[in-house]
Amino acid sequence: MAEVTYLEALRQGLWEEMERDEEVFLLGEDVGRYGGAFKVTEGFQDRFGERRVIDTPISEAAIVGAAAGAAHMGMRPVVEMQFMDFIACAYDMLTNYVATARYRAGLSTPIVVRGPSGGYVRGGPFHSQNPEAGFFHTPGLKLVCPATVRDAKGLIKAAIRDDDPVIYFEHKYLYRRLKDDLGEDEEIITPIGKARIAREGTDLTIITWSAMVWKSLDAAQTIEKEDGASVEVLDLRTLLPMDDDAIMASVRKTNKVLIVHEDSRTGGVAGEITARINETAFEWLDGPIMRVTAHDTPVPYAPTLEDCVLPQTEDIVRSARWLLAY
Amino acid sequence: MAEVTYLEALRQGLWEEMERDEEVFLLGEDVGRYGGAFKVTEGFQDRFGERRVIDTPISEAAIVGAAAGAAHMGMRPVVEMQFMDFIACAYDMLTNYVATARYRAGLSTPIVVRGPSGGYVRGGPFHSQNPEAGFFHTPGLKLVCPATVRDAKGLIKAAIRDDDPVIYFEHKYLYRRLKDDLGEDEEIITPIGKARIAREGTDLTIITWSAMVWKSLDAAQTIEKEDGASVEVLDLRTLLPMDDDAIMASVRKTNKVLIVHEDSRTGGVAGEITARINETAFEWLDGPIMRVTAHDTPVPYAPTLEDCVLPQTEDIVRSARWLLAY
Amino acid sequence: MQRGAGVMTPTTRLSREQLLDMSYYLALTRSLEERLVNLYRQGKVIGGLYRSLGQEGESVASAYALEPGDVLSPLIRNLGSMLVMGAKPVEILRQYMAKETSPTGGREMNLHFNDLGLGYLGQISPLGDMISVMAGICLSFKVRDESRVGLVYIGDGGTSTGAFHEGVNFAAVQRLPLVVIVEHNGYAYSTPTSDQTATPRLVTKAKAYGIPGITIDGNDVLVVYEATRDAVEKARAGAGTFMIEVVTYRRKGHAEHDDQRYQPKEEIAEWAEHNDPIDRYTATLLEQEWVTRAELDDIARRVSTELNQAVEECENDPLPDGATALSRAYARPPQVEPLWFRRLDG
Amino acid sequence: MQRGAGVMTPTTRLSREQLLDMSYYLALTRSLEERLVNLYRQGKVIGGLYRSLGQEGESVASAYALEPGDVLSPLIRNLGSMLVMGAKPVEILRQYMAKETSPTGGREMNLHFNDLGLGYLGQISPLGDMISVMAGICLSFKVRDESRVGLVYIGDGGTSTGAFHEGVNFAAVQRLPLVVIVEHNGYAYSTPTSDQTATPRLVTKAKAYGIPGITIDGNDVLVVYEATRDAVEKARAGAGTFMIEVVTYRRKGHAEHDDQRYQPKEEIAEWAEHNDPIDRYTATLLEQEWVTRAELDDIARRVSTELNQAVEECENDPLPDGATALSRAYARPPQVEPLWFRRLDG
Ligand SMILES: Cc1ncc(C[n+]2csc(CCOP(=O)(O)OP(=O)(O)O)c2C)c(N)n1
Ligand SMILES: Cc1ncc(C[n+]2csc(CCOP(=O)(O)OP(=O)(O)O)c2C)c(N)n1
Ligand SMILES: [Mg+2]
Ligand SMILES: [Mg+2]
Repeated sequence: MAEVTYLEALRQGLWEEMERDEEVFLLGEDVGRYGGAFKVTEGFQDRFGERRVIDTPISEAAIVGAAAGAAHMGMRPVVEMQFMDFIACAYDMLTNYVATARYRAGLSTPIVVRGPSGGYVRGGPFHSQNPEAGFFHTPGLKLVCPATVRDAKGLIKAAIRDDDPVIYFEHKYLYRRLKDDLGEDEEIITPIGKARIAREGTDLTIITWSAMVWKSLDAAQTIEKEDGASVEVLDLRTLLPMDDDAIMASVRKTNKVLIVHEDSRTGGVAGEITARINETAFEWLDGPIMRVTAHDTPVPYAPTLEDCVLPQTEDIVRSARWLLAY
Repeated sequence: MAEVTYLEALRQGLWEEMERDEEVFLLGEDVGRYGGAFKVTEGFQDRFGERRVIDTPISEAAIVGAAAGAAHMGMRPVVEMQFMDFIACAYDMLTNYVATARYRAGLSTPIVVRGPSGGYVRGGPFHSQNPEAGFFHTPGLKLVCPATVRDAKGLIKAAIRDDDPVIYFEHKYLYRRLKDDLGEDEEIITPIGKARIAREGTDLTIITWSAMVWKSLDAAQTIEKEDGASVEVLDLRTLLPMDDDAIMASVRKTNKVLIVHEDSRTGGVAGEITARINETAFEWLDGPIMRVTAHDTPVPYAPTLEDCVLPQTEDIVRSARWLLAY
Repeated sequence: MQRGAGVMTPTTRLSREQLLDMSYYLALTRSLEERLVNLYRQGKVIGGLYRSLGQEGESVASAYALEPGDVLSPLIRNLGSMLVMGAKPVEILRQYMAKETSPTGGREMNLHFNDLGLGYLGQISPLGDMISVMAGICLSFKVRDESRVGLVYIGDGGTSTGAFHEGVNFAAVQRLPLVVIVEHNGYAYSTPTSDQTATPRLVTKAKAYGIPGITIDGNDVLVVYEATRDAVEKARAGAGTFMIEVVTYRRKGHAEHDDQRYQPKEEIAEWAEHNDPIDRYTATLLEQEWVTRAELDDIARRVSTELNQAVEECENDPLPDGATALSRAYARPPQVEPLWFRRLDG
Repeated sequence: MQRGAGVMTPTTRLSREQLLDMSYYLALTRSLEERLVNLYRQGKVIGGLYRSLGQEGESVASAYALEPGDVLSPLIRNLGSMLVMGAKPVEILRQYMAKETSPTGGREMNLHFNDLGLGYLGQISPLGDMISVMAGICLSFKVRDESRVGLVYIGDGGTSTGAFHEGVNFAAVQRLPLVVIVEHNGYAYSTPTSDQTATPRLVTKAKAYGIPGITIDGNDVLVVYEATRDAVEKARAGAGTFMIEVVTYRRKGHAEHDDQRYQPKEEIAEWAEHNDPIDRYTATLLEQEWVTRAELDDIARRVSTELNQAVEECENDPLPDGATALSRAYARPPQVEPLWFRRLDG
């Protein structure tokens, strides 16, 4: 049993689904002969051929549109965005065409749009974005954000099998830094829409997803060690649909909530979570729901600047302490 | 002193700014010889000429990009989106280029992107949208949503003079239905970033903007008449920047909050407002912050369906009563 | 559509029955729009009404060049194409009136509906988006080695969109069996084509994508049929993507509410009097003695009867039940829960 | 840039001084990139490094055809253009190393910075976006009756974007004084141009927009200069938008980390040995006896000294103070408040 990286787990998931279902195919910029900018699809074109691993022109909108058309005909396209920052170029296609297709026209559009998102890699304003909030607001889409090696595999497989369009935000910081042993026997599929308790706790709930799960776990550990308090970390895994039940169960247990996301504050997903908790479990709250997020600026390039803009483990520790003392 | 419509007030604002500052110019689809799909710019080309009122190709991204370039050179472009639904086609340009220009490059980009948004006109999925939440999450943009005839004029003038890029969401339902007498003497300029108390009250605050201000006022009146309760209605006017002070002052006064927006629920702007109140005025709350919004679907076409999806005055009345009784 | 029926007439690849069939669709298109105008004036149409007067020829003839299994995506003025593919007048009427019984159950308007079985995929409003979607449909044909072809329409105005460019380029480079019909009708809403693009011939855009293109008289029904048929056959044979610029004219305003003040009256009159596609087609059929006046009169009567029936059949259909608005945003869950305030007691 | 200096050499519109000046910029570009490679290997460059090896000629020569007041927007491989416009090597170095002293104060990377006074506007990453922005800049020239011209670069890959299409079309239809240089260097990251577009000659795209276009040898410095100069002069005279396809070759990978396995080794070698723009230019200058070997050696020494100084000047500059990250998201308010958790006591 060898350890595999987050990236390798993702690869495995894609590979297995392509072996299983010949309707699954890949398209995107440099996904074929190059194997993708991050080499997620390296070797796929050799195995599955040029018809199932398609190098496309630089046209995010057309790639998504073409995926949608193929999906209407029963295929299962998986689109790579070279960086998730460029999904902005397909915004109209995703929000106006893809997301509405079933509702307005009864069309099935089972596509997956996946790619690297996130910062902490000194990528600057256009290679560090977390664009989930821009799509979170569009009914018809599902948004998936795997945090673990296991979920990188299990969720991509579930996304491909899902009958609704899924945007799949991988975190590039985790690609090669995160490793785990996935065993070999069972098939790993992680249901979309179910959160995961990454760490059990009783005094405070941290609600988070993607790379922030790891910073939150680090913070929880520090607090346990230094303060003796017990922090629960809830990894949402999917933002749309959101696992309200898991959120509320944790809130009812700990009565205090900190939401941590990497994206900037205003209009980030934390707002919605706050609203939902407030609507459903207001009486269970022993303190305000607080947020640790990036600041409201683009993500700057210099390490010192990026560190200032993005949330850090120490920020989570301090905020959690503040809430625990509330 | 004649009454003017919301649309006419907007026209006046644009006209006055073009008279005042020759750097102000208009560009968009059919804004010139036709005067715009809703005739907001009718007669402008006759007065200001083809160089200052430019009919463009159908290319939302290029229109915004060209406006940005001209703005860098000191001009003050005002872009019309024929319907705000099509602003999705300029999403990359607005969020990646325009919004970041000052931050990353020190460039000044004083553009206004304006156009009709909103439903209740049986416009179907692509002529009814309220796309503010898609941009609310982008630092660098300002978002303005005038509700009144006076603000339609005062805010467009302020938006044009603002040194930051402004997206200006007009509400097409109000265009010709809303009338007011603006007097004639004073110049009307409404500062960006300041909310307005549309109605004073003591028992509950409704926070809202754009067309929902009017439904909220109707609801408040019904409640006053039928229940004897006093409802405050806060018209945010601008979403970015948000007038936290006005929000918190009202919350501290009434201790109960209902947020009403026309856009769908999940990921809508109400989430952010909930989070901010919760962070700043949690102890002042005597009940959960609740939301009245559209349902999480596209806006359907048939009147019966649209009525079901969008929030109605009666929904506000019921929700307010529920909160008052909490 | 009466495909392959009967014996070919000289100089065309169409039989007499097929020629009459096209006459039927032309008459049906024009008359259905006239019915819609009446309903619009009576306030029964919800929202706008978009006419194809003077452009029916290119719609009907291009669609008629397809075979069963082929798929097209119409624009708002391609009513004729939809009808040829098998959309029923009563469906169109129901769509325009947002009836419960409409193909979209009142969720969407006018021609925005689809039946992939019959071979049409309704557009969405943002112009240009359907091109890459149709490219994707053609990609499925190619990957599956199916001998099917796609056809997509775009207006002169629509060619300015980035979506058009990305979509046609994608199809071209992938050599997908897609025929792109560029409808050069002089205007995009109020904007003349000369303000839309600096090229006087839209077909020059084909060169940018390395694909063949031709410009044809869009108001000559037989020319449109032959040209589309040629392109469709080549695409079916694996030759990739084609562009056809059809030159026509939009005789009505952008929509019924538009007073067309920007279109010179003489220009409209000129096209109406001397270049109506139905008049020209009818004249040819009669001149060539391929059909008789009586047969055409029969068609007119049939169309009239069918439309009377269609209007009658649906005029009193109810609007959809409001609550159905909450279904089908997703496959799973198939239903959006009514929000909390809708579950409160009155 | 030594504009208009000295006497023209025969067959060119350039003086000897100007020819030497271009030699200087060519050498400076190539050497600066070599310095950057060293710094990259030492781990001092933050993020990726993008080379223009083998393409320096078209960058330098096209920028050199502009006049003071003109504005260009470079891509990541147009280091030569930036230098010609007046960007300083030390600025480039600082950008790549994210120094406090860099033109963007460490907010942005590599060539992504601008000085509209000097006449360059740095790109953003989403390809194609700069074309309509440059169209807007040229719109300001036109509206203000200024006799200024814009120049924008786009890669073979970038021509596939909707942004390219909308931008060029907008400029063309408005007859804006914009020169669009399409850099046909064979690859977009790993994707050969044949997977990007079905047209073998990118200049055919000019036809789509109704504008003139030519294809030239992008590695012939004098040809690029002359062609750009022609286009710029016509644009300045009010003739609208021009497209120039420069045929060149990307001899390095997309970025320094890319092993180029998809580029045939012989192809790279062929271009390196027989078609290097600097070698060719130098050979011509010497053959024609417009310059001497000694003068070129002087330039090499000068470049080396300047770059030594530049590296020394900035290598030890500090990174920016973190807190400056919160300024300048808006003109008003000019500062984002630190979030609540940053105001808590440690
Ligand atoms: C992306 C986008 N922008 C704007 C519109 C609004 N709009 C609807 S139809 C139209 C004009 C279309 O003209 P053309 O493509 O020539 O088609 P025609 O109406 O002439 O058939 C415009 C601007 C739209 N539907 N989509
Ligand atoms: C819209 C968009 N999609 C994807 C990318 C990622 N990307 C950066 S450079 C590049 C290749 C560009 O190729 P080309 O335009 O030919 O320029 P070259 O690198 O050859 O100079 C890609 C795909 C991007 N920057 N923008
Ligand atoms: Mg047209
Ligand atoms: Mg290239």
